Amino acid sequence: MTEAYVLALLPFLAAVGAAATPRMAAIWGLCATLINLGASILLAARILSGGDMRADLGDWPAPLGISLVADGLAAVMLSMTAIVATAVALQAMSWGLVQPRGGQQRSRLQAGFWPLWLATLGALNALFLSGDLFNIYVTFEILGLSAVGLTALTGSRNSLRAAFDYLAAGLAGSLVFLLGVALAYAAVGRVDLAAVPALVDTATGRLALGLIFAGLAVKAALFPLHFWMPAAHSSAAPAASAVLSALVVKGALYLALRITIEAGAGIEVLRIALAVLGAAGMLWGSWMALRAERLKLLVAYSTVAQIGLITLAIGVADDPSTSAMWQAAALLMLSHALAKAAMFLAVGRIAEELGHDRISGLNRTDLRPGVAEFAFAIAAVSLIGLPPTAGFIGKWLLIDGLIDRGAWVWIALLLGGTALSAAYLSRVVSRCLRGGPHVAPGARRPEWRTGDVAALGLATTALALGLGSALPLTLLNGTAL
Amino acid sequence: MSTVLDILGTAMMTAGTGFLLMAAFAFWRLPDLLSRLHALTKADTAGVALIVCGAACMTSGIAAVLSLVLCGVLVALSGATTGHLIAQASLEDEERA
Amino acid sequence: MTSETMYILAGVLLAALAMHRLCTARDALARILALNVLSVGIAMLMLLAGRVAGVTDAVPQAFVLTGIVVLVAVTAALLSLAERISGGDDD
Amino acid sequence: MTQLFDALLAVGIVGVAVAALFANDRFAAVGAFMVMGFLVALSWVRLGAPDVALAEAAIGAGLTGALLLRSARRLRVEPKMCQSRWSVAASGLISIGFAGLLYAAITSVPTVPAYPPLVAERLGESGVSNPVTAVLLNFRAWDTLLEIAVLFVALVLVIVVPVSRVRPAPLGEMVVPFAKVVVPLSVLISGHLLWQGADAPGGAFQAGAVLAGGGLALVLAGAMRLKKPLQGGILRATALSGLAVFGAAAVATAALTGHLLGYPDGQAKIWILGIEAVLTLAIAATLVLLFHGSVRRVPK
Repeated sequence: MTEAYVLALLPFLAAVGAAATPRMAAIWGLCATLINLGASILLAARILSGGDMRADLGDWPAPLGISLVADGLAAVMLSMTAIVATAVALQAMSWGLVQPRGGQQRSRLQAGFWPLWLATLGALNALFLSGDLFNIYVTFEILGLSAVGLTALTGSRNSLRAAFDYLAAGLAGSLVFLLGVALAYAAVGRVDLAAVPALVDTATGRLALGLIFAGLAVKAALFPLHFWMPAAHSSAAPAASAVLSALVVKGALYLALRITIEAGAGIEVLRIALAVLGAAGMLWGSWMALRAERLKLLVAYSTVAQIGLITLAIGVADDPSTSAMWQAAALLMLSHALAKAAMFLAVGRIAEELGHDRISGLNRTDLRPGVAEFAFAIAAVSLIGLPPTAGFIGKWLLIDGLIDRGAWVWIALLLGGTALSAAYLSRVVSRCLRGGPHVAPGARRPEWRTGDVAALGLATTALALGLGSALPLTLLNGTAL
Repeated sequence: MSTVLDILGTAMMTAGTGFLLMAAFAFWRLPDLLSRLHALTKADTAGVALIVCGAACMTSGIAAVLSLVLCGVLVALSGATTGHLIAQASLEDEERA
Repeated sequence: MTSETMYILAGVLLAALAMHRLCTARDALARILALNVLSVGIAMLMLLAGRVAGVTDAVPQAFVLTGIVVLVAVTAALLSLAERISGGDDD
Repeated sequence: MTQLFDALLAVGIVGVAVAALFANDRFAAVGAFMVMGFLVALSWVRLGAPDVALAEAAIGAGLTGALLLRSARRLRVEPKMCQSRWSVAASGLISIGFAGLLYAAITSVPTVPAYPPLVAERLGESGVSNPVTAVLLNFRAWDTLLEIAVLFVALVLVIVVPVSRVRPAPLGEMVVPFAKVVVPLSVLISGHLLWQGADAPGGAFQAGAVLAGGGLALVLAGAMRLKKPLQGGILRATALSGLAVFGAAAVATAALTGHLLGYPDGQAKIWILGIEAVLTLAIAATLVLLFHGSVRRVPK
């Protein structure tokens, strides 16, 4: 479990280092991110060869102590985080955070970005590894605070307002979650994850689960509790938006999936509620994305829609001991993280090149589409779920399972959501990639930057993951149920 | 002996509580800052001092009495100082206005 | 009615009143206050849930202590964001 | 008799909470919130949880109250939006239903906590005899480490989003003598709380909060001006040292025993006291900085 210890602890230590020595912050950040990537790969390899791992911190067995649990699902999430983290770190290294408006402010942003970002990484790792509900509450608080810090970094009026609403909503969500934990403690007398199955038996326990899910719904920006999210995600700096949208909301979604797996059968009402809200969110988010005028806002609303899709997948998954449909949700999370991070990084690059992010002004005659537009298009293909991307495999698993059950209503909703996502994403892609008359013959191409490598690399990973989806599926299959 | 001390202590604590209640009432009813401060600081300090003395009568052991006295002294010190600070701050505000 | 029941009622009322205020208030300070009151209510319930035969369980006590410290940190962050928005000086 | 006291206290808590939530005047609301904190602390003493009561009085009521008071004047009062009566009524009804549900849920099952026998069984191995300290710094030290990380992130956030700084009080002739008494006392009390935390109510968080109170007295008296980069730097380094030292201790324990935060046999008390001593200073520094805001260089 050395890898798990490294994953949980190293980012925090590096964050302190980055905060203490602002000039070296980027070096701390890059080193920690790379070690984090190595550790997560090692951990995944260990789990593939040796099965699940478990460590009692301080050698105090649960429920008194806290256990770190590393199974296939956790390994998939950790690797996803590490890959996106590497791309984000590369981007932030090469490009800074915002359009520079003054040396001092820029350096302050740089100095603030790395500690906050490393704390986000550490909180995510700790969350994915944790086997204890109260411990998870604390990781949520770190995650919420550092994500808010990332939102507020640009210092503009809009981002500060969005950050305040984000933090207030996030705190309300985690307090509701904490109330759920308190009730869970009242119901079964302990708060480790292994106690979740027993919660289903009593009314108090079911109310506890309901409150826990309500808190998670706020944190994951599940429709109709998504009100804080589009503003926060669209007003942050691009590297920060990528982290917020690709990773931070995944923390809550992961936990929702984990708890439904642990609880097994017996939470039918909750599952149905999740599926219905998920479907509603998918349709609403898609509709808003269709009407959005700014590119960043479109991508942010597309996140609302995709969260809806993932929640729908969590909701319709059967009892995990009998069916493997929950793996579709995990795979969709993975592909969404890669594609959405690529998309936000690409959008940041496009906006930088154009000087604005209005969709109507995307096709400029004096500028040819560049690498960023290409990355955006690949990411869009994965988000829509066209073969051979990971998004396709996820949706295929989901629809396959639904066909077996004959749940035609859900299938229709899924296909409708897919069609809508194709519609709003092609609004952008068609404008970006259309050659032809609107590009003047001598139009320049944007220069290559190292930051482009990050966006393109992520998008390609999302594409390649569809071909190599056997690997995450093998990992997930090993998850003990 | 102990009953005498008990009665004395209870009486002092009751009186102290009365003082505190009066301070609260004054804070609620008096019209402006300075008169509120005037009522609050004195009645508050006296009330806490009485309660401390009353409690000291009812406890045994020098350690408990000492910490009680410490509480009383701290309240007296900080009450006086903060009252002074608030008054001075309001005076400065008035002069500036 | 035992003492425990009365305190449980107090905790429940704190949580519910704070929720109501959180949903209806617009003022930033009022919302922050409501969140703080909510957490006190939750802490009260957590302590009482762990009270059996007149003894309070030590583990929820530790939870509540952690919660208090976490909340003061988040409150400070919320207040500094709110002050910055009110201040009107964005650089 | 005690039951009457409990009833009065419970009613008082709810009444003051209503005042804190619904008062029109901001200062009255914050004042009521602080009074509520102290009453709640009193009720927790009654419930046999003195550690938490100390923390609630010092941090929950005291420091949070001070923070709110600091902001109450600075925050712009937002114009009252005309909320429809129906939505307020609906929210009220939902809250009443929620309260009923919550009450029924809490009281319907007799809780059988899994922890007390485990804590009792393992307390001897934990190195301290105060069960709350044993849980916080040994059994569930990972929670505490992450909690310090929360403080760290909040500090970074406050530094990134700087606000205008606290104006020291006008120095009157009473302030300096007062600070001369209070600051040494706060150091003394915090040291006492830290040391006694091993066996009796107290510990790093309470001690840190008391020390922070002394620090704030210094700042408000104008005796400690964080404008000087040196003082701000020392304070900031102290604040950062909490997470750094706790994290380093975790690494060291993993290297020594193979278990993250598993202290070597028989040395638990030394490790716990060492970590707590650093945490006390770090928590105090963090809280002072959180209250005071960060150093903001105004270009002039």
